[in-house]
Amino acid sequence: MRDLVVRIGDRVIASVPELDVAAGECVALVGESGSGKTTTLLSTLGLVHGADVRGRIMVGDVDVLTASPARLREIRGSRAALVMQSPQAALNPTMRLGTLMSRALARHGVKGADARERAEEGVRAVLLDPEILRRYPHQVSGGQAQRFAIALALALGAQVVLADEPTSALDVTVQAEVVAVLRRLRDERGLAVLLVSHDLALVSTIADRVVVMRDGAVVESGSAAEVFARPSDPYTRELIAAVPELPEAVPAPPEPADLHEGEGP
Amino acid sequence: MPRYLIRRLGQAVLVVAGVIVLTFAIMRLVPGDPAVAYAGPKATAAELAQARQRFGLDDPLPVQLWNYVRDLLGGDWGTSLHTRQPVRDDLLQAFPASLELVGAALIIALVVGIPLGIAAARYKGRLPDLSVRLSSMLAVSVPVFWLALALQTVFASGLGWLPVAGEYDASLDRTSPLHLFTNITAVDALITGNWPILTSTLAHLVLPALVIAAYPAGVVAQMTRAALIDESARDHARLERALGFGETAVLTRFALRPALNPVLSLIALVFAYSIVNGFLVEAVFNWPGLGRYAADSIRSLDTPAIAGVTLLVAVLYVVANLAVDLLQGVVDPRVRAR
Amino acid sequence: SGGQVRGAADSGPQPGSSAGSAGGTADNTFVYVPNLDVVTDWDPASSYSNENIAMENIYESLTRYNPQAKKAEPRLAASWTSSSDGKQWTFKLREGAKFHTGKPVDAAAAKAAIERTMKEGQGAAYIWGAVKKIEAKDATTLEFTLKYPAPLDLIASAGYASYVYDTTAASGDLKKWFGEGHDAGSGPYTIDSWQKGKETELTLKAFDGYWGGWDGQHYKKIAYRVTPELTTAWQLLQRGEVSFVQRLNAQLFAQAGSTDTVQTSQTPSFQNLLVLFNTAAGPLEDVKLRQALQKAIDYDGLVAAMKGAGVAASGLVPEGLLGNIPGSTPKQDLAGAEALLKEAGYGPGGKQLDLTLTYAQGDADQELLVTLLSSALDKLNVKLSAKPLQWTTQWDQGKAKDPSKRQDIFVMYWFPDYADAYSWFINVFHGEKDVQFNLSYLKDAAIDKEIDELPALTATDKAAAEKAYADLQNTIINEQAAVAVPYVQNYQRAYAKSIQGYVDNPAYPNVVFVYDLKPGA
Amino acid sequence: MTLLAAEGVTLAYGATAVVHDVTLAVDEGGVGLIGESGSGKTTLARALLGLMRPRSGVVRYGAGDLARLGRAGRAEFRRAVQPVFQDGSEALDPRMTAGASITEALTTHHRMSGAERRDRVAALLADVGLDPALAARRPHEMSGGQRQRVAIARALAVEPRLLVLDEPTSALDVTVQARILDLLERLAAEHGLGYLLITHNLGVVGRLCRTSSVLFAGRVVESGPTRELLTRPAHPYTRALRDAVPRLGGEPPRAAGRTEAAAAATGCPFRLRCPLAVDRCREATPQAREVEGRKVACHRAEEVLHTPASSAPRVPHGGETPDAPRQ
Amino acid sequence: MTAPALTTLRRTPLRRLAGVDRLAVAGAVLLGVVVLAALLAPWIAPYPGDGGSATHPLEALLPPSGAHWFGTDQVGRDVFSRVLFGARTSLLIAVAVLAVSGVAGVVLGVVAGYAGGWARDVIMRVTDIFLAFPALLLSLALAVVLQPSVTTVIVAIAVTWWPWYARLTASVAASVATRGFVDSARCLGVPAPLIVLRHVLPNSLTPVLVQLSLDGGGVILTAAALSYLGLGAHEPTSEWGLMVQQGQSLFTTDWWVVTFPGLAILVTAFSFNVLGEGLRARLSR
Ligand SMILES: Nc1ncnc2c1ncn2[C@@H]1O[C@H](COP(=O)(O)OP(=O)(O)OP(=O)(O)O)[C@@H](O)[C@H]1O
Ligand SMILES: Nc1ncnc2c1ncn2[C@@H]1O[C@H](COP(=O)(O)OP(=O)(O)OP(=O)(O)O)[C@@H](O)[C@H]1O
Ligand SMILES: [Mg+2]
Ligand SMILES: [Mg+2]
Repeated sequence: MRDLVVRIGDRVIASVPELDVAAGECVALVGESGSGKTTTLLSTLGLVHGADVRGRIMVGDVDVLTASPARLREIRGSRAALVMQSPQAALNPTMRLGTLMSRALARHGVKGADARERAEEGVRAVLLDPEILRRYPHQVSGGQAQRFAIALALALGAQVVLADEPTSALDVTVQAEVVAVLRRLRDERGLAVLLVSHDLALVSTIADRVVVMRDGAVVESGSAAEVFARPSDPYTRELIAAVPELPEAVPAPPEPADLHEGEGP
Repeated sequence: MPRYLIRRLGQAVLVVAGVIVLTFAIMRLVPGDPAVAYAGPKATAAELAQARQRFGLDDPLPVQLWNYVRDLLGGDWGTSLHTRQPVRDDLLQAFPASLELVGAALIIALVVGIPLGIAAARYKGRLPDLSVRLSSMLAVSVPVFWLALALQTVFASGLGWLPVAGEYDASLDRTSPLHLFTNITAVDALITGNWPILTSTLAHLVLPALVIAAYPAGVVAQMTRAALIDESARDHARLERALGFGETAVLTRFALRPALNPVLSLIALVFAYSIVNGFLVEAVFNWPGLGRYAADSIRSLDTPAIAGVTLLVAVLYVVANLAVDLLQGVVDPRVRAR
Repeated sequence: SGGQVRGAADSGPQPGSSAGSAGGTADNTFVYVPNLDVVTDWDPASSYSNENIAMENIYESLTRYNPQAKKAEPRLAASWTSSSDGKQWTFKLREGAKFHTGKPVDAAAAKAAIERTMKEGQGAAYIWGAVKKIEAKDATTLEFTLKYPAPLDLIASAGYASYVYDTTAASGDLKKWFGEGHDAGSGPYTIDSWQKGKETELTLKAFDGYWGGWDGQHYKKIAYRVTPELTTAWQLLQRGEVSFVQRLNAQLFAQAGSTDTVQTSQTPSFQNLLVLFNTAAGPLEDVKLRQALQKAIDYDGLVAAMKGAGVAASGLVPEGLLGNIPGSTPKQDLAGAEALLKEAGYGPGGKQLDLTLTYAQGDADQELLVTLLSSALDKLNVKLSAKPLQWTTQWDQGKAKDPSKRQDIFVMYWFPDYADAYSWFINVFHGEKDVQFNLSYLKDAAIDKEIDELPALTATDKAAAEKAYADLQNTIINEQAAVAVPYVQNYQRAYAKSIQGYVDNPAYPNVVFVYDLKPGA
Repeated sequence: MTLLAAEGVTLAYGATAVVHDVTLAVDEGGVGLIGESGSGKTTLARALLGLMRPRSGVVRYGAGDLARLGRAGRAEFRRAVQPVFQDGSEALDPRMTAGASITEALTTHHRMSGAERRDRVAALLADVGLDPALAARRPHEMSGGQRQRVAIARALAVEPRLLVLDEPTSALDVTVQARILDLLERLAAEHGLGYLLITHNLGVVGRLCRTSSVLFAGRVVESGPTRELLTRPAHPYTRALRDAVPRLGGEPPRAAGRTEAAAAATGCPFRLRCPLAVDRCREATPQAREVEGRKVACHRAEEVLHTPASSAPRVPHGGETPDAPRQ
Repeated sequence: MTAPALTTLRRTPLRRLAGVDRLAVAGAVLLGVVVLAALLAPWIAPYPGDGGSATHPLEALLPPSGAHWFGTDQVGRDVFSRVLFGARTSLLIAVAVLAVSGVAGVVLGVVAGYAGGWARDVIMRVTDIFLAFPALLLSLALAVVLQPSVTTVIVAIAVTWWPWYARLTASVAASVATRGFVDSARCLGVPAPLIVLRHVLPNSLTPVLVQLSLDGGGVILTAAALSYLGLGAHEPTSEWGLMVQQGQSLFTTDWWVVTFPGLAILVTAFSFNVLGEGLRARLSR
């Protein structure tokens, strides 16, 4: 994905001069509520309605704004997939997860045994039992639902996951689990992740690059390490300062050696 | 599910009990002495007293109520004053025809209303939407008795496309008599393969069913539209779009099922409403249903018959509600979990 | 209810019958359209309601009234004689007549039937009130001895309670047997199917053993198709689905007159509208108020608005019957009415007078009367609360034991049970122990006495009878103001063009003697 | 001094108990109540506010039982204890202006002249850092932060001694949240207020509360000095919570075992999610006991305290051990 | 962040109107016309007397013409004048029914919704029972018991209508009662009746008001149906349902007698529906 430029409407809801997400990279969009994060994310898939979207949005080699509606529907799901904020609400309540999965696969031309295989593989990749495909949304937990949404993306072969505050409705313990899955997929499969969040602490632990937005405009962007270490914009500084700190564990427990090897912001 | 079911059943029984009490109360308010009506105008004082005793009219009200309930449960719904038949038999006779009419109307309403609702939701805010909204509002605003006259005059007597009135061409009774099983003419004709009567019945059904369908079709279209718009604005619809499904597919393949739930819960209400609308329409089309029976009993202040119809329709409503609740469980797995 | 069959089980599908074509004439069935349920009582002894349109085709009485000749003609009785004092009547029965049960119609059977009817004492059984004794002299000779002189040949032609039927038809309770839809008549048709509440409530089929025989053209079946809406009935007739419509409104009747496929007949009837005022209780106890109401009715307007469905009445007795008093047609007089109201303390500026009125549900002409009357009264500060009811209900309310539950004004049609003016007086204005048809609740010994003398006078001295009738009408209408008579109905029938030989017989209101008709082409 | 306390309180909606046998005291310093969503925090708060009757146990106000207070006692309780709810727009009647809402609080317990009222409203608004002109606005005309401050001003209007703060900032932006927390800190210090702070944000408790309790599935699993709890958790659940909190620039958070597992109905409620669960945990419900300066309900608390985090819950790794789904 | 919120303050009344659903405006205008017709009937009707007790049997059933726009009826009354006067009857019934049942339903509903517990159970079960009778059916049964009149119609319909408002209000009030500001008022020590009056009631009313305007059409249809069955208004009152019933058998010959009152019912019910629908659309946004 290259050269993502978004300008919207007469009232500018989101204006992002430049935003690239490379394979295996996690880019985080941060900023206060209403700053245009979701809008930016959705315009990537041409899903912003009732607004005037200008600029150039490329998903792979497809220009979202000039592509035909059919072509656009083609890339949705198969190239870039969405993971939304509230896990259960994002799933159709009257449909077994497997039904949704197979319909989505069929939509992109995968059917029959092939589809079953892809579905189970996707589900396993997010550490779920394929049995979950037989359940309805209200029978799964928030974390499971969120992981299933990621599994959908994997099964469809999406190279980029667009995650809109995927964990803000979850408890911290569950959040950790979803984030771990995302990280692992990024590392192991080279999945690109565009993550929207307002939790700077969370972002700091996962994102490679950070884009800070305010009132529809980008105020700062750069590598995560840089932005957190030396925020240049006053607003970014305020954001960082507002993160409540836990009292440090004294003494800090030694890190287990077999986990989280070789990663970090 | 079973516990939920039991609770619903309990509620339904409670409501039916209330309905019986209320019906009883209304009946006791009706002017005129049932004993006089029964004993006849020339009854002597002794005969009157006997009639009073027979009807238990001298008992205290709670006892009368108890007797009434006991009779009802025992299948004795009283004797109609104007047909002089047991009310229960009258109702059994008239109800299938009403069911046939209202059933046909509801089928029309669903077949017309749901696609219109979908179309309106699909083109929300555009011309198709506006026209569906306006026409559905017209449909729920039209006085049925007037619509019945208008359609009959235009399509039956004016253009001659459809039969004027009646349940089927009566001369068919002689050329191809109908074996009755369910007492619903169309159904019986279908299962016995009586094609002349079936086609005749269907032709006769069209106009009255259309008239009765106007209201439910309007309601269903409005409700489908509203529920679909609601549903398609939900998060899950956004996900479905993001999976590459087009707007129409999102509406019909995904949003429709959860959206059907509110539509379904309307059906019970609309069903009862339509039966009552039959009171206004059946006479015009000479349809031998509950509506005509009710209208006749009302005009003749036939208390047992009025009570019978009232009870029957109210109980039907409760049962329909129950059925709809069960159906909702089929449509929406969340309900099953309750 | 599995396995029940609707329609005639015995006449399976007939080859060549064109399904869906003009129901009725094509397959030799006469389809009659009544606007109300047909049968309320199958017992020929007590039947006193709409079912007469069927009963007259199933049952026969000794004589039948001929409106052209204005006298009774033979039916089951081939001839009859009476003694000069009018108290002894001998009927000679037709030979070869059979009941549908297979039994022959003989004098003993006729005696049994009439005696049972008298004993039951219901409906119009009063018509036999003069009879002291019936004897079956031989198989065909039936002799009546009367308590007082009475026109028994006319009485025997009555539309109700005059039927001769087989009293031995049932092994058990005869009334119950009738109630199940059986008949025991001797007429040309017998019950084929009867389903209360169905659109085609009743069908009759030809009785093969009818004494008249079935040579020549006759309808073999009669169907009664209940159709409450006039418009619907008219449309059915127009499309040829039915043969005969009992009643249309004036507008539809006019349309029918100019429709090719339909013929019409308009006949003056013996049926007039009575507006009965409650003389016994309530505000109308005051005769001034009753007179005011008489004056408030817009007689001319009503007849005009009816457009031919009725003619102005002159007194209680319709034209064509002994006792009719020509030239006493009433007129509206609002000023007079207002003055009378004022005298009684009501009227504009006075107290508001609240009155209740009951009339027949669905009768357009009565509705017109109600509209005009309530409008006129509204101007006079009288509020009329009019309730349309089905007959039985209206009647029950009129007969309520508790006078306070009765209406102030009772609107109904009256026609004689046999062609004689006596019926109006004895039934409607004679004092009664229990209210039956005296729905003005008039109770006046002098009037009763005069009424009681009428039959004898009619049988003996026509001129005196004429005068007695005139006096009575003056007393009842003008002095007592117990009733207003706005119009006499014209029967307006519409029926299929193909039907030949239809004659409206006002003595049998709404009855079509189907046997007498020719189906035509 | 203890102002308000729950003693062995069990709370239920209909037949289902959602809070079991909880004992908790609120005194003048800040007290924190931590727990995941649905653990019963709000329910407990409602009981403490007298909005809900305990099925068993008592809520004590001062020396008396809250359920048995007389008219006067109740009025006094109402004046002394005030809530601040999660969402400011919820706590304010959408049809009332900010001024009217605050005035309602003022006049419920005191008679006041119009001028007095206006002055007090202005003063209260200023107190929470708002422009007094805001008094004329309705909730939908204000930002979330402003609404929350009006709600706080309203609570302060009756000059309470104790605030029950039910997730007062979770609906707000991080920056706004920080400002509100500052305000609370300041007010508590200035007015000598006691407060119960309910949250699932450990950072917030760490900053504002001297002591805290951790709720899991309606049971207090650990309580004691906040600092102790957060630095050296004695209950595996507390530990999981703490480890799962992402830290700015810190390590990626760790997930705590099978997070979708439900609370166990018998034995230790946490055992299905607990990496340290042993047979005993299934057999006996652990009772709260004193362990190194805190109360903890865990059979293996000592081990948790003294084991290094290496044996702490792990993120299940790789596709080879998919979670057994449980319903 | 506060900027978008602030704009609502600066809205002028005109702008606010422009923001209202166009359907609602259309409905309101249409209904306004009907209301005006009702109010001004005695002045704008060409034959005001015909709206009441005048009759002209000699001019019966004249087709529409310059003198009688909608023709004349069976007794020669001007149908146009009667349709205008009929608007008074219909609107009177609608307003009275909605007022009576609305107030009764809202009061009971708020009590049920706020109090909860057994009070709610009792009230809701009673409403369930009434709801099991379709409105027209129970009205019919009642109208049979009572003397036919406009008052009877009002009473009969109101009896069947209140449970809808009770149920609606109860559910809204129950959800309002769980909202923070109600708890917050309770915590302030505001007495329960005041809480209901000040907080619960005002915040529960909007959906009821929308429902009321939607129901206007239903009431008018039911009232017309009752009169059509002869259980409502009676002569010489101008009432549309009654007019249709009396002209029914004239439809094929003298269409105007039935057509215009029928259209009047349709238009009035339609305008209520459009207004209500518009308000509902506005509310749900
Ligand atoms: N369909 C729309 N029509 C008009 N304004 C919109 C629409 N969608 C979003 N907005 C406005 O655009 C701005 C940006 O919205 P967006 O949802 O992108 O913000 P966000 O950063 O995702 O906020 P949050 O953190 O609350 O999710 C907001 O002011 C919002 O009110
Ligand atoms: N009104 C209610 N009726 C029935 N159950 C309820 C009700 N309110 C809450 N519950 C249930 O009680 C339990 C505790 O709810 P509570 O709101 O106290 O949790 P919480 O800790 O405040 O959660 P959160 O962090 O999501 O606010 C949950 O399982 C919830 O589903
Ligand atoms: Mg967003
Ligand atoms: Mg909570």
